[in-house]
Amino acid sequence: ACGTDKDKDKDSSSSKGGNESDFSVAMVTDVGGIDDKSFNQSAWEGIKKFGEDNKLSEGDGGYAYLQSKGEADYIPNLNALVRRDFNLVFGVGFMMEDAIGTIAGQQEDKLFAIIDGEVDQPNVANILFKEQEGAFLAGVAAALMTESDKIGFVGGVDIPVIERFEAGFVAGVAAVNPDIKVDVKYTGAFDKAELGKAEAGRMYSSGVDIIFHAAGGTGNGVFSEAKERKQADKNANVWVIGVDSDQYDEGQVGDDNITLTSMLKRVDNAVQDISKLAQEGKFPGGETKVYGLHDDGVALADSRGAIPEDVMKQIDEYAKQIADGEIEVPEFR
Amino acid sequence: MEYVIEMLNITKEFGNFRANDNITLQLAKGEIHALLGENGAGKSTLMNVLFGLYQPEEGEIRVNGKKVNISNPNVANDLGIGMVHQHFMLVENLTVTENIILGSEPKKMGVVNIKDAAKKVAEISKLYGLNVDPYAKIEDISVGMQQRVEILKTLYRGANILIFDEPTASLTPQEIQELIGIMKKLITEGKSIILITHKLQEIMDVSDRVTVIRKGQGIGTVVTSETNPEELATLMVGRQVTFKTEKGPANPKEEVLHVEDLVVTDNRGIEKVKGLNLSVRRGEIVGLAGIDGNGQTELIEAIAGLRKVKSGKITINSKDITGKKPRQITESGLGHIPQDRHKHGLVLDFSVGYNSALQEYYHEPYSKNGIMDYGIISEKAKSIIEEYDVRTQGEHELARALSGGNQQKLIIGREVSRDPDFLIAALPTRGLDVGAIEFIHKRLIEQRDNGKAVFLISFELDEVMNVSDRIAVIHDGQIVDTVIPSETTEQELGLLMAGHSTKETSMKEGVDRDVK
Amino acid sequence: MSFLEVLYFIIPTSIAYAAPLIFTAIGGVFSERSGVVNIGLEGLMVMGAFVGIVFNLAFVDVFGGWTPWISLLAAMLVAAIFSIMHAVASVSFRADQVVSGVAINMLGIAIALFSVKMMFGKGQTDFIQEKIPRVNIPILQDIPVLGPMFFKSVYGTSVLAIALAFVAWFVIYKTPFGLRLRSVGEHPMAADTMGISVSKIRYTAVIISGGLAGIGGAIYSQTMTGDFGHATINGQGFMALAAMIFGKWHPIGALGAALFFGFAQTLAISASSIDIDFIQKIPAVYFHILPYVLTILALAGFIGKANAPKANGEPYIKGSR
Amino acid sequence: MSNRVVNLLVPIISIILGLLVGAIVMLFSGYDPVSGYIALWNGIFGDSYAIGETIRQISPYILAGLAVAFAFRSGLFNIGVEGQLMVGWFTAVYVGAAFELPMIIHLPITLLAAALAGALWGLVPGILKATLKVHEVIVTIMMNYVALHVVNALIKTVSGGSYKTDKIQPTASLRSDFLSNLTDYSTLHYGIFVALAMVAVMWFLLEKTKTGFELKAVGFNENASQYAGMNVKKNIILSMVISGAFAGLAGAMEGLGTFGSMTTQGGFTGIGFDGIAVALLGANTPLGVIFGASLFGSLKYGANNMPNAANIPLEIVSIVVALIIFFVASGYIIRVGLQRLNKKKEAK
Ligand SMILES: Nc1ncnc2c1ncn2[C@@H]1O[C@H](COP(=O)(O)OP(=O)(O)OP(=O)(O)O)[C@@H](O)[C@H]1O
Ligand SMILES: Nc1ncnc2c1ncn2[C@@H]1O[C@H](COP(=O)(O)OP(=O)(O)OP(=O)(O)O)[C@@H](O)[C@H]1O
Ligand SMILES: [Mg+2]
Ligand SMILES: [Mg+2]
Repeated sequence: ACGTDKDKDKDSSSSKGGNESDFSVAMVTDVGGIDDKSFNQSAWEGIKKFGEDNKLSEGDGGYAYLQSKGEADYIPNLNALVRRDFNLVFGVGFMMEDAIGTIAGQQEDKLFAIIDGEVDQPNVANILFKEQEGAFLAGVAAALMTESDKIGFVGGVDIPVIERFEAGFVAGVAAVNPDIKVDVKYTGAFDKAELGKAEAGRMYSSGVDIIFHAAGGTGNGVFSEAKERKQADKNANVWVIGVDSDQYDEGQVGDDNITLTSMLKRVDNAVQDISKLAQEGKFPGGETKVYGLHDDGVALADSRGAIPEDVMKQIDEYAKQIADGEIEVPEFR
Repeated sequence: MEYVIEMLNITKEFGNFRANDNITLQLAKGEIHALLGENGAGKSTLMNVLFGLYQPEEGEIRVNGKKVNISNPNVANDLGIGMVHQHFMLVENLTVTENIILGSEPKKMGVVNIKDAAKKVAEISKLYGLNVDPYAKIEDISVGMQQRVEILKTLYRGANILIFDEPTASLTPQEIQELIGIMKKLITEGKSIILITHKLQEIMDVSDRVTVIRKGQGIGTVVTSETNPEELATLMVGRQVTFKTEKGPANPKEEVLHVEDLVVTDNRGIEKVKGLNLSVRRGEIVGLAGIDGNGQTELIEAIAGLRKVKSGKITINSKDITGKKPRQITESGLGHIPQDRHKHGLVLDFSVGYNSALQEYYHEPYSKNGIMDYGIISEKAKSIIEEYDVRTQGEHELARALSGGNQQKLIIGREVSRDPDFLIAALPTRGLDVGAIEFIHKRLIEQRDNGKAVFLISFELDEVMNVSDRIAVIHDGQIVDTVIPSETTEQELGLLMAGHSTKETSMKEGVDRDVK
Repeated sequence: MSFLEVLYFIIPTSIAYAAPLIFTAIGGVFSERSGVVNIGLEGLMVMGAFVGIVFNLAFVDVFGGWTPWISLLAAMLVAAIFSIMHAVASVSFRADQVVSGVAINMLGIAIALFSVKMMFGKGQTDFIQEKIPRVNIPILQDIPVLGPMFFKSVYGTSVLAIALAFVAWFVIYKTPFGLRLRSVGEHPMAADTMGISVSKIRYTAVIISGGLAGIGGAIYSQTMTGDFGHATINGQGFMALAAMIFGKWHPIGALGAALFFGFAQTLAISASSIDIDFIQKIPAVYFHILPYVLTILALAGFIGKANAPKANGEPYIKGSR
Repeated sequence: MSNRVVNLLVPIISIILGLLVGAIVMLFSGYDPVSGYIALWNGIFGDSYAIGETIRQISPYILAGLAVAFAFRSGLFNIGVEGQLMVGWFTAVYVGAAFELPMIIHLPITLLAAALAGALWGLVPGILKATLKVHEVIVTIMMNYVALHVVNALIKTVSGGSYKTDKIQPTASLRSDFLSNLTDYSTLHYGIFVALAMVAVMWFLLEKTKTGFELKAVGFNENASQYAGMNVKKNIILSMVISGAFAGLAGAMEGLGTFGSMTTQGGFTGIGFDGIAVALLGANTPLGVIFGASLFGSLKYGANNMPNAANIPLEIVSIVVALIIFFVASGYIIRVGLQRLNKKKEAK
């Protein structure tokens, strides 16, 4: 029972000391972990940013996160945060849909948001991204930069999110040059670098010069392969397009870098956006907000000169058209 | 007298059980000193103490008059003490040489110098007439050979005090004769020997003095020439023991086991039983005499359904059981006391009780429609323990903790109490003391007198002669002759076993000496 | 890709895939030949992978091009020390060796991740700059067909791995230590009566297995991922265990088994990419399970049971029977 | 001290030792062990909710442990629990969602289906072992990966290209409002009773039935079993099948209790591998497995509260858990220590 008591004091203290303006937010990571260089990390950055902007401190009544070791931890973690009285709790990743659904049902007076997933509850805001739009630009970049006219896509497990990456990427390539065939492969795992590496090795050997990966840890293998080839032969023409966060650092080989660019998924922006809305009392409960190019939900990372100006211009051109809805990017293959 | 070894007032405890209670044993230089005692009396323990495997709680050990502390086998080796263990200490998948040099390998630039080692082994084995193949793998050679490897191990390390723990328990008569020869040779080489054996005749033949222990306590030491087997037996068991088992004449009835042109191969696919014919009738004990490796094992396993029959026919109670499953055969009337009690006879990690039900657990009353009745099983176990005098803490003790002797009694109890029409008893008395042997023989004869057929396999000629009514001699996978004990001699049997036909034997009388 | 090109891809890739497994599996051979079951290989590999990366990151300025190699040694050292825990438990404390192995696995990943958190303030390390390079072996690489298959752009570590198999064979079957090792794993009491210290041999063997598994892990992290995180090593240790058994507790056998796994994996990858319509129509899952199914089939092919060392898994207790 | 007391003391001392070393680790890495362990305690027993979740976490561990233990008892090492669990999970969810039946029929059928799926996954290594003497460890490891990929593919198929199966019908669910309310909205479900029932089943099977007698005999000594007329091959296969069935039910716990559906698995759940530790901590006996699972489950679950209430990283907890397992495994040395103490006492 002592546990509940402790929670209680916490509650009282936070409500006592806290003035009206303070609005606390927290998140539960999925199995990827808080620093997965992907959406968990990005979401956390968003939350920290929001916290700092509102002079919140990390901890109860401010902002916080809990990490999940496995699927079974989602509900307990969400619950723990709710009990610690955070006003808004984010669940990161489609895996958390059910968990959010359950808790939101039990705690109707609390606010929740889920990233990459959809839950039909009045007190839950759903956040989705148009990965396909960002991927489309990546495809354009690849198609414009390739010299061999052979491009590769390495996916992790074949799930809808990844399929959006694939679909957008392929469409982007086709938009520039329909004759380029994209070599699409799924390794069936997000955590098997050796497979990513072997797959990349195969692709590069078969003449592919640019690979876009959406495969998490498996993607590390793709980078390793490219870097080795670069290391062995400085003018080897091998490139990788990173995903989720800017993977420029992964691409460093001596003073070369094989990261062409990265397709960013700005979960941080979305998180801040939703938090603000909630703070202002405009919480989009029961709605689904889809963040695309238009609202900085996705973007291409700075290529650090790997992509020449003129090419950038063309890419921006496409970006504009997508943002303005002139190009409708497919979601499915 | 000058003693090379003196074990004075040794006491060794396992937990609060005293395996050795204030025992004294003195080994004179150049003598063969026999150590005699019942199963579980404490002989192996005492020797393991001398060899440094166990540390005694009390008492002291002197080597050549000097007090020593034998903290581990290394020390023993350095003191020139070598031991041939009761359960061989050989690594099966290594060669003879590898086993012998283990621990003190000759090296050439960090590499084991097998060639030289093998040469040295060959030399020693020649010197003592052991003729073992230095390159043979242990798992491929006979028990007798393995025994010699054990001896070689001690000699290779230059031991001059040798301990033999039941070396003859698993040897054929020929091998025993040879071993005795070897021991005598060792003595002439100035070595001293402690010999543990349950066979009083051997003691009489080779030993100079005998130390007898009973239930862990020293009974005393007698000079062999001044005693006789009867006295020794009485000393060790504490009561009179009869050797020549009393039995009336047999009155054989109809045939139970019938084997016809049986052909069986061993694991390597080599034919071991080659068109063998055999018949055992109710009310008789047929002994199977033969030198180890002439197809006995394969024959038994084939009858019991543990080994595939290549061709030929086996019937029990004129019911064809060729190629049937073990259980079908058991149910058609077979009882089987297997040759290897640890491999086939028992589940060592099962309790005495479970083991007592190993053959019958699956039917009533021991189990009813799939549910075991351990109550009844305990009852059965208790009665076997009671009736067959199995020395154990009780039916819940693990079979592993029993002495071989008692393990054997348990198996016999289990098989005999099922009252089978046809009982195979393979080496039923191996490693047992005279008391236990007497007891077991009585049981076999009892079975016969109840009109059952008994098939006794043994390497001990006197056992075959004493117990059987007919003796079938097996040689090279065939029954070469069948003789009546009262009408034959050990010599004749020996020759038959060696493959000579009866006719030759009469002329070959001269050879006896070699055989003996 | 032409058939030859396919081979030029499959063979080097298989070997590269196999190298970490070879080291680890042979480590397992040592441990289990001495009678100590070691399912802690996974955890030991994790240790190695972790130390390899961290050391590489820390000392790259000092050692430059040599860094990855010295990192291997560091990984070997630390993993070897770590494996002492398993030795103490299974030899001195008579622990159930499987449980102790499980503990090693849990502990390995936990310690590694915790240290990463402490050192980098995040869940995975940075990326190393000096990876284990691929080299072209002079002259040999020019041999037609074979050259490109075996001697063009190979990892030095792959060569080492194959060499190790033969060294291990030599040690186990030709040296006194090897003889004692085998005897202790088969019949410790016999070895004891011959004055061999069972514990000493078993400790040594387990520590060797730790060192080799450590190298295996460091090779993996320095060739495949280039950083260390919670998922860097997952399952390789168990694959190595499988390779050891598949190879019948024999170093050369383990080598073969590991190479087979690598081959099966890369075969599946290149098969899935053959540009024939009906192959492209085959659902990916069939290619994903292909390597594992192949392995099972291969095993079923080699009829006959792989005999573990007789005393494997049993603590040696004087005077017990 | 009587043997019973010792047998009780050994695990307790191991746990204390594990916690002690863990505390030292925390101190050295600048965390407060006291608040850490208070957090751990509260995470496990702190309130009805925590208790509920802890028990929920224990259920699959019990079944996974039984699976490993059962195979062990007949001399087989089943590392394949992980895979058997996954196919069990999927099958449970599929059958649970696909049909509409009254609960009294639906739930049992669903559980049965899960058990069968796991059994099937155990059958393969069983047959290979019995007929071709292929080592079960390799086959089960391989079968784990096959399960992972096959299950993911199946999820995609049955969900029409999605990453998640439909939710199961309430008639197939182990969820219980009663238990949930009792433990203030925890996800505690009836699975724990299934698990405990299976403990009883295993105990009965091994200790009371003819089959159990044979399985144990074969595990100890195949030759003697054959001599005693048992069908060794049949028993090997049977053992793997039953073991797999337990594992399949462990999957059902997740599918019908905790989640009610199955999402694409990025990797192994880990429950299967933890099952090995659970089983051996419990000395491969049914009751022991309950102990092992409780220890494992509660520590694993309570651990989550340490970052939450004392922000101590999860890894430290894993270290503590691993150490506890290590010390329990090393029980012998603790026994020796206790006996020494005894001797001293008697001496006085
Ligand atoms: N390692 C042990 N642990 C516990 N008790 C033992 C151990 N070894 C022997 N004992 C006990 O000591 C007694 C003597 O054992 P020992 O092996 O010396 O008998 P033995 O005279 O060699 O019998 P046998 O003639 O059958 O070889 C046994 O009855 C047993 O109760
Ligand atoms: N580990 C042990 N625990 C309990 N008793 C033991 C142990 N080792 C040996 N003994 C006892 O030692 C006695 C004989 O031991 P020994 O090794 O001489 O067996 P044995 O009777 O000679 O067996 P066999 O005749 O099959 O060789 C038996 O009474 C047995 O109970
Ligand atoms: Mg003895
Ligand atoms: Mg004996």
